Amino acid sequence: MKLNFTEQQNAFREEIRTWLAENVPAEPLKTFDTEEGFQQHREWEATLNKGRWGMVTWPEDLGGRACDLIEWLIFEEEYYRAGAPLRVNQNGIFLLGPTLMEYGTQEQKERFLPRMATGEDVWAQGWSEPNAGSDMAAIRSTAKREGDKYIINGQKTWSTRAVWADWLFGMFRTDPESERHRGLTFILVPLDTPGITVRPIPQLDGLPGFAEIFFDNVEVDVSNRLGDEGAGWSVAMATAGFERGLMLRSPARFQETARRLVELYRANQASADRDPGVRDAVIRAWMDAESYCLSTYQTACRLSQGGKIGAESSTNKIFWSELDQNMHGTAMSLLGARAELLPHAPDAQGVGTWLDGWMFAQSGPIYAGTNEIQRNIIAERMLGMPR
Amino acid sequence: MKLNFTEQQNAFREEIRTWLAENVPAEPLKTFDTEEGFQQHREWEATLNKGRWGMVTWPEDLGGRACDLIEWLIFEEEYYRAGAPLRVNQNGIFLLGPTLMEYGTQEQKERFLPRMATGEDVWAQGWSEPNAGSDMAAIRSTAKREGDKYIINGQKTWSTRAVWADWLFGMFRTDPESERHRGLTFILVPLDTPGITVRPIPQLDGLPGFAEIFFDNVEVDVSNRLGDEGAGWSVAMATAGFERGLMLRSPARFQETARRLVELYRANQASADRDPGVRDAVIRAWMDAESYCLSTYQTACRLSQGGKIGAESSTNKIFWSELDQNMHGTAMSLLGARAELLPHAPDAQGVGTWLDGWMFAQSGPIYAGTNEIQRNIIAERMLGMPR
Amino acid sequence: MDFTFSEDQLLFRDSVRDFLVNEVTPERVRASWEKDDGRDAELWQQLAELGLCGMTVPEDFGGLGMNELDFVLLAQECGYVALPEPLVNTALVAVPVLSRLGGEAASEYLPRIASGELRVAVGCSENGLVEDAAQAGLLLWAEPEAFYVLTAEQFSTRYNPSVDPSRRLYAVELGSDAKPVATGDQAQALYQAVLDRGALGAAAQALGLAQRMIDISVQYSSERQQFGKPIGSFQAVKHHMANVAVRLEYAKAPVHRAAYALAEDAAGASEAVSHAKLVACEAANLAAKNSIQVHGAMGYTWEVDLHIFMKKAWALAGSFGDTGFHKQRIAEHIFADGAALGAGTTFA
Amino acid sequence: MDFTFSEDQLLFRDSVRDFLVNEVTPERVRASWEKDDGRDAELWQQLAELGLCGMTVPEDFGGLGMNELDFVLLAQECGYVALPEPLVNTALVAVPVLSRLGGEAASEYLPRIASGELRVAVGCSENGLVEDAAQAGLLLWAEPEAFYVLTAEQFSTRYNPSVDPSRRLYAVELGSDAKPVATGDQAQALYQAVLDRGALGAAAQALGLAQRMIDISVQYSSERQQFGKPIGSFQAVKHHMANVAVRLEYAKAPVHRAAYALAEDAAGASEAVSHAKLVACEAANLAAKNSIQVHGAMGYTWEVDLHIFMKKAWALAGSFGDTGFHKQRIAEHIFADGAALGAGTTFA
Repeated sequence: MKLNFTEQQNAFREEIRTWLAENVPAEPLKTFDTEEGFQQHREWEATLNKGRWGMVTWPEDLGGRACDLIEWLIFEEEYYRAGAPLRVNQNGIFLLGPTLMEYGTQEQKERFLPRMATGEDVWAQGWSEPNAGSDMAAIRSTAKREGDKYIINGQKTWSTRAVWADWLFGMFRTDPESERHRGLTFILVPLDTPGITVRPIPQLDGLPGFAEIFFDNVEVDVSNRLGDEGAGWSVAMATAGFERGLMLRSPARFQETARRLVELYRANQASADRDPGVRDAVIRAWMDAESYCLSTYQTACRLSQGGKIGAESSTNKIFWSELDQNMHGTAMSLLGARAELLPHAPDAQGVGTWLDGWMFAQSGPIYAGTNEIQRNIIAERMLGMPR
Repeated sequence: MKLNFTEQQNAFREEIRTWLAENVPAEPLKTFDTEEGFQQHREWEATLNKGRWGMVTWPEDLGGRACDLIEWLIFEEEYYRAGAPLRVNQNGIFLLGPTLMEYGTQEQKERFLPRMATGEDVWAQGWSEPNAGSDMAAIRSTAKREGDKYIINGQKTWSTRAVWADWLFGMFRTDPESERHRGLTFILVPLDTPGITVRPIPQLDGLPGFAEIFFDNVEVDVSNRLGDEGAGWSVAMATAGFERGLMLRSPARFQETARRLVELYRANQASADRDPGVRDAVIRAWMDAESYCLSTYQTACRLSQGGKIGAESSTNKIFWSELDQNMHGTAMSLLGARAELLPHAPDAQGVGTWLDGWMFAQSGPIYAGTNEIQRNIIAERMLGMPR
Repeated sequence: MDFTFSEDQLLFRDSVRDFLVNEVTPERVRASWEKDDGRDAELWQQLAELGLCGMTVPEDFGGLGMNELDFVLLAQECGYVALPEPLVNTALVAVPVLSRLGGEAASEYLPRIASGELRVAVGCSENGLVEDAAQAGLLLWAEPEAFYVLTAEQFSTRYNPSVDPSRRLYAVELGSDAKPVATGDQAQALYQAVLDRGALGAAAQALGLAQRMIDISVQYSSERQQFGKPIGSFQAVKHHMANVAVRLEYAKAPVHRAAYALAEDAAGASEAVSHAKLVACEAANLAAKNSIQVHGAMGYTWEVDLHIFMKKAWALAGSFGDTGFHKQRIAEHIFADGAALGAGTTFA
Repeated sequence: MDFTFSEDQLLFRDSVRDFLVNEVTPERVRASWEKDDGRDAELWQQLAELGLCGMTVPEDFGGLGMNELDFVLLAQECGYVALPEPLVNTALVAVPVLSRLGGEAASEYLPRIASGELRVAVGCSENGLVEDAAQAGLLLWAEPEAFYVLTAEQFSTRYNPSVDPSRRLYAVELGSDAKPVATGDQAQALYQAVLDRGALGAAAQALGLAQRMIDISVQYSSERQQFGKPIGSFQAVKHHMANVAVRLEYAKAPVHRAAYALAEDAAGASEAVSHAKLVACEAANLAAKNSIQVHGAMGYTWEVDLHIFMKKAWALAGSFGDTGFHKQRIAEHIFADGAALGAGTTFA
């Protein structure tokens, strides 16, 4: 055990810190749930890519830096510390990218990864269906093979970024006779294909953070299939693993929230201390964010040495999503009467983005497998309790 | 709505307050989980009965005062306020007594109620069996009818007070072919009948608060049956309702605990305030105890006007048992290093009975139907969620 | 000792509930969100015709002469439908405070409020922002040392949008000709009266909101299928809802006691209000949290009705005294030397 | 950056775990409860022979020369079996502190501790009571301004029974001939060293206790049938255990970091210890609460083994600095002007 960074790691940190200081936009971008904001974020992805900071964990020949997990954590720390924009590209970077590298053909890698890296192609997810939310095996959308085409029909929902994205990756039932996990295939679909209708779904803040997508005899070339026909489930499970596990939620995000919460508390201490539960919650928030960081580094080191991540990725999902909810809930209590004000309200001084964060935090325990599902997984797979 | 007491109610309060001031033992009794303490408590029941304060809700001709629910609440307030002994007789007063009055024959009432009132007969419960804890319908102990006798075989467990009690009331399967709720009969059994073996079960504090009872061809006269043969389930459900519902846990107990917690906090404020969660928990404890009192009075008034108590008795069980656990847990945190000391430890100044209370509080969410079962009941019967 | 509502109170509640549930549908709430002023003049007139705007106005001034206790069950129902119109602030806060102030202001304005002709807004400096100030013809503004009754010309407003689109909040600036109608002890009493009644209104609405979120979630989870059965049959989902039901059940009596205490001007009324507001808003917050979880991704959308009630619950938690304000009042009460606590002290 | 334990550390942990699980059965723990002194001389000798008593004793003094980090995994295993013998206090607290003190005391006593011949007790004034003081031939007593090394003749003891029958706690009274061996800054540093190492030992044991309570409860709930199926198949029971697993999982790294920080004398070690103790003891307390609930009435008895672990978890929560002590240290750290918080500060 050695809990400090190497010179090389420190130099890496210095490099990204310097680059970010010079390149992070002075004005915060508009949210990527608006068309203008989406475009701004797409441009930011291009800027990142020019600096070779877009996909730091990708191999160098794909425009990455082949960062190991520790370097990735350092990158994330500096990224959040600098207040750099959210990644509109995260479906690509963290989900489809690694899946393509593992399951894609050489041709697919060359075709998709570079354009993903530059932000030219932004990807939407196509997992859920109206009756297959937590239960992905209930997927009903079909892709019927006809020659070298698939003819897709059906409906996807909760597709994040789909309103302005270019491509969608998702699972479709290629064997109409199949049930549950069998007979599903992983297919990549250009969103401008005829027969596709995208209906935005407004989320809590009123903006279309996700969409429903309707497929009406949509023709997709067989070369857009990822992995074997009927093997979609195992390909998708790998992707879901990337999502639930380490890669999506770096500790930096929660540590920055905890830091801002401490600041908010200190700036309002007199009124905050009228409710002793607030001070307690702030202390707990800092400790939990710190625990999350320590545990993530410990897991990252273990994985670097060839360890595997298993059902404990479910503990990860529960821990950060509840921490995030608790921190933002504490901020709401702390802000009192001001908590309800939208950020642009003229008398909202000091409320910052807490309300947006609070609403966003509500999605944490829900998406990528509800926390109830995660608890089942922990009990059954990690603890070995009876089904 | 009129939230103050009548002159008559105030006079009643004055009367019991005066009597208690004169009669409550100056020295606390030993716990009734010891033989000596049991005897002391039996004597206290006799004293109470002499003052006609033993069974205040019972009819006057049975030694009671025919108190309505409000008077009973007042009685309890004064009883807890005076720090009077716990009731060794509570199985009788609150469970079997009301059941006998509802289901017993005139002969049974005359035979059992007066001796119960004086504490001459102390009653144990015989509900649970080793494989029928929360699931009472799984009872297997049998009572075979032979002439005017029942021949009882089997085993009961978690029988409170059974180690030194005189009688047991319980449920036995009289129809060996029957399943689940059918074929059960409610029978009263003298614990000195040949064939009965009582094995004490030591609880968390090491004392035998309950026992296992083994029945080996135990002969009981048919006249000891309560209700019809095979009707045990409905008789028992009434009893369980008395236990879960309003009658068992009067608000006074929790309000006194909350008061002591406030005192403990104030006596240790400097050290307690190092953990802001403690002050918050104390404030919440007081509020919840107050809520419990208010809600109980509201329910009592509703019942007095002919209302019924239904699935909300399950909310009652959850609310008080979690409140009790939280209050004692807060006291444990507050006491810090002293919390682990037994009351007679020479350097345990100021710890009082919090540790005993903490251990006892662990049983609240378990007995009389676990809180998980109660939550199911609330969801299914009160909210109408699907089974 | 009688902790029940009268037959009349319950019947009136039932008829108002029927009206509100039928008329103030989620669609109508959404429609009012779209309006510039957020208000629904037709609905307000309907409420006035039912006598609700004037319910607490003395009979001499054209009202029904009822009090805070009579109104509290209706405030719950207003929460149940997330009524956007400022009925609770009018009937439970502004009118009783104006009646206490008495004099010319009362006799001039109360009849017009009762008829629905005059909209009144009420705020206090603890809060900062005032609901519906720009839509009101009359503003009651309470500071600890000064109480104002101002007509529209005597103050200006600045709009502050809330997460709850029903709430139209305004910073108010008093005009140079604004003169307090009460100062000193009288102002202090009126300031307390505004805060306490406002907090009671928020608490009562929170009860209704929590109940509505339970009802919506129970219905959704009974219909929505996953893994081949309704999600409401999963124990985790049941227990989420049961936990809300428990907290809600035990928040009701405190709210009713607080209403009684205010109506009777009882000692300790302010602590009773603080207790009620804390437990009721906590129940509503838990209802929001568990309801969105039970709804899954649907709960995160603008499309299902849940967010109408959830956002109002979030907003009310900080209104008319936030958690810190009310907890501090409780703390001052229970940690005071010689405080009467423990068994037998609740109704003393 | 390497946050893993070495192969050697893990192998040693495994062999000690095997020994402890086989030898320190619940029956053996119960047997030691019955003894007057609560101690098991044979077991102590076995532990010494395995090198555990002297594990952190420098090699020059007959030990294995290891440090707090090497020992922390073993402390978890001691918790897992609820070891009654004071191994953690000896190897993780007394020995490192005596080594820091150095001089004659170290060279005289450390070899005898390593051999198992001399039992040592360690306490500090923050705590009040000292485990095993009456059974020890040597007492280390730390006050902020004075540090004592006392032989059995130099102090007297008064027994204080704990809820955990394994813990033999004593008030100690220093004899008139007791003289501090260190004062001033040195005493202050030793006092901190005792408190921090004691707290780390409690935290590490809490991890093991929590894991044991999970294991016991999972096994019990997989076997115990109700309503025709194992109770462990009910979602409410599963989620009780999953909640413990989550808290436990995220308490481990803080404990390991704290051990590293103490072993390396790193800046911020005391805050790291406080963080570790708070989260580990909270995980153990939650494990106790949810385990008893999963056990139902069985969990409330003296007969099932759960209470062996539960009571130790309760007791450790207040030992070597209670929740208030440690929370205050965290608060002083994070609310200080110029505190380095946020992303990238954890290992700075």
